[in-house]
Amino acid sequence: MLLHTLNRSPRSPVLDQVLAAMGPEDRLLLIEDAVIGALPAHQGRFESVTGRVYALHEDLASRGLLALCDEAVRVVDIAGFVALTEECERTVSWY
Amino acid sequence: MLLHTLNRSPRSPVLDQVLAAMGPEDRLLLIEDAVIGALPAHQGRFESVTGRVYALHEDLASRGLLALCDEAVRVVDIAGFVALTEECERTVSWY
Amino acid sequence: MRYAILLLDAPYTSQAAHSALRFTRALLAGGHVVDGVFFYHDGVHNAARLAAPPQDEPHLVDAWAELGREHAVPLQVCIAAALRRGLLDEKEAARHGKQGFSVEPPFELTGLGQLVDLGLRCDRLITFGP
Amino acid sequence: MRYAILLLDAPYTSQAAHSALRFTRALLAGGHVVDGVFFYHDGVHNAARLAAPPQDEPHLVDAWAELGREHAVPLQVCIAAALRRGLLDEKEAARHGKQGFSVEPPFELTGLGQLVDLGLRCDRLITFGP
Amino acid sequence: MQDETPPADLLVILRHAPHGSSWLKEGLDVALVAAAFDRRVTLLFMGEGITALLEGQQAGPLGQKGTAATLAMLEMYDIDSLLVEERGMDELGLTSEQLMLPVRRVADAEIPGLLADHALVLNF
Amino acid sequence: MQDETPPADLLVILRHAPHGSSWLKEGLDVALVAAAFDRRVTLLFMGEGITALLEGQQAGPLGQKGTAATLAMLEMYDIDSLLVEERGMDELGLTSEQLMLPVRRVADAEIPGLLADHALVLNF
Repeated sequence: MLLHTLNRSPRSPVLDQVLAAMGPEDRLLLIEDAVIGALPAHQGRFESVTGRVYALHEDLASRGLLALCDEAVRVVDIAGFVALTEECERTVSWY
Repeated sequence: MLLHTLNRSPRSPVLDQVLAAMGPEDRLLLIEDAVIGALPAHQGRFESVTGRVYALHEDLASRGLLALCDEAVRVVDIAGFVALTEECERTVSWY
Repeated sequence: MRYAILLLDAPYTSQAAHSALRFTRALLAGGHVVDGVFFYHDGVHNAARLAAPPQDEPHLVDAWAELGREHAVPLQVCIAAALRRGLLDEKEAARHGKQGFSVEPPFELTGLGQLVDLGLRCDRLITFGP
Repeated sequence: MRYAILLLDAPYTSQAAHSALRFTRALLAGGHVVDGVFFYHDGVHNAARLAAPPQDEPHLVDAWAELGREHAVPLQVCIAAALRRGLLDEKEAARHGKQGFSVEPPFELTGLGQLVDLGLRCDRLITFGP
Repeated sequence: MQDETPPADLLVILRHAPHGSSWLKEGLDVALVAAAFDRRVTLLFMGEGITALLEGQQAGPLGQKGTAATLAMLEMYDIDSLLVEERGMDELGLTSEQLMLPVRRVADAEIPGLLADHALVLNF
Repeated sequence: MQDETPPADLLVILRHAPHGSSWLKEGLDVALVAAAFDRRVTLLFMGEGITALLEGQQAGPLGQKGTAATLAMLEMYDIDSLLVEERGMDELGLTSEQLMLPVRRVADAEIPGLLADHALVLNF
């Protein structure tokens, strides 16, 4: 099981690349500009990986997105980010 | 009449922005990574501005794309780029 | 016509600086006047006097300096964007208590007002982004 | 576990450096070992000793240096990526005939082989890109 | 409003989100400087740039200031022409009520005219 | 081929076109250094990174070297596992015959396995 991080908005073609690269157990963590992907309007883009999408609390909070975050997205803080990298065998970053 | 320059690949959402911003007479010049958009496979993305799309000769040549360029795309060199900026009232760059 | 150039990315990271340099040379070759090249965002790295690119690659910092000197084109570097990126001339280095400096003439640190002024004064402003 | 960090963008230009610094601090707080932070591509600008960001913004260069010293974390800067971007330590400045230098300890210029070595030796390599 | 007054001097297009990069801050800085020099400025928020206007933004976890405080000062600089791309709002699923400042929504069809009507257009 | 030999140590993913940025060059440099240190390296070209393999590339107009010469040297470094994303080939409308080196096309479904099989994955 791998962890993938993404820091680009859901309109970026990089999202297509990470989705193509994700295995059936892999997890996706949205950080930086990618947390815009946690908005309900964007959940269609993450259909193939629903339930395995995480977003960084601090990046949601600084952007005013915490209250707008879709409930299908799991919110983790920086310690949770560290924990994800421990649990997953490897981390691949997409930017 | 404005000139728009684009230096991102046709898969970038920036292309949607420049297409939205182009007036009916405006021209689009593809430079740097955007010259990949001159490939025949990508011409569907430029349907709304066909005949007003230019690509920079030197950037096509260095990438091995000169012979692959679609015939609907007008190829100009750097002097042609200068001429376009003279003819157009203003240049807006999209990146 | 009177042109101004706005350059927003560093050499070597993207092609923007190469494109801007070639375009500026083509303007001068075509008889146009270039009222200034303004370096903003990561474009301020074009003024890095310590840049030591490989011998077989174009030296963008030297090329800008030569163009600026030979054609009397002002090379204006946004001071706020430069300071946070480690680009200081002797005066700013002294003001910030730093030993050594990373920007020298013909590049000059200046305010953003110069960009607005250039853009509204010239017939054409052409931007090169990353 | 043993971690390595790869940082690929400059401070202030993108958030990558901020994320990498916070993540590295969280690793150390969690009891992990950080075998090295490797600065590549525009990440080399994190070593810019002349950086003078506004007082009310975090000073990333100083923060990395402090982290490196306090926790004995090697701060390895790719020498090839650094030279072309104007980041030279005293030794490289002398070798290239430049007056002044822009990188100082605890940052160290090193080869790309260190990145491969770090990546294969550690349990986890985490990359922060622009 | 916009339609009845003469066009402003400078159109600044803001396409980047806050915190993730310095583009938004550096674009706003140009707008503020122009306004300080008595130039009339229009701001157009496109794509993710629209999220710059979201209510409830905070400093980043390292104390990064962000841009919300700068936006709150725009009125002091007499920058009151804030336009947002309608399509961008729809793609984000946002409504004007969720934004911290009053804005005018512009349809795709209006954008070419905006670019044509300003003496200088800067894209960030 | 790929399936019969033990997995390589390092997977380098190349997603950027030549000349437009330094990403491709800097990604290839990592691959070459790893190979020089006797590490087994796989290259995966995705998206516009595939255009790095186009025939007929030249130096840039200021004499920028580009990356074609580096790619031509890969065999000397025993880097012979060159994979290209099938979907990217189709989107570009390119065929393997237009590429300067022999490659293996990989379908989307194979990519997760590639990432799982390499001890280290670096994305450029």
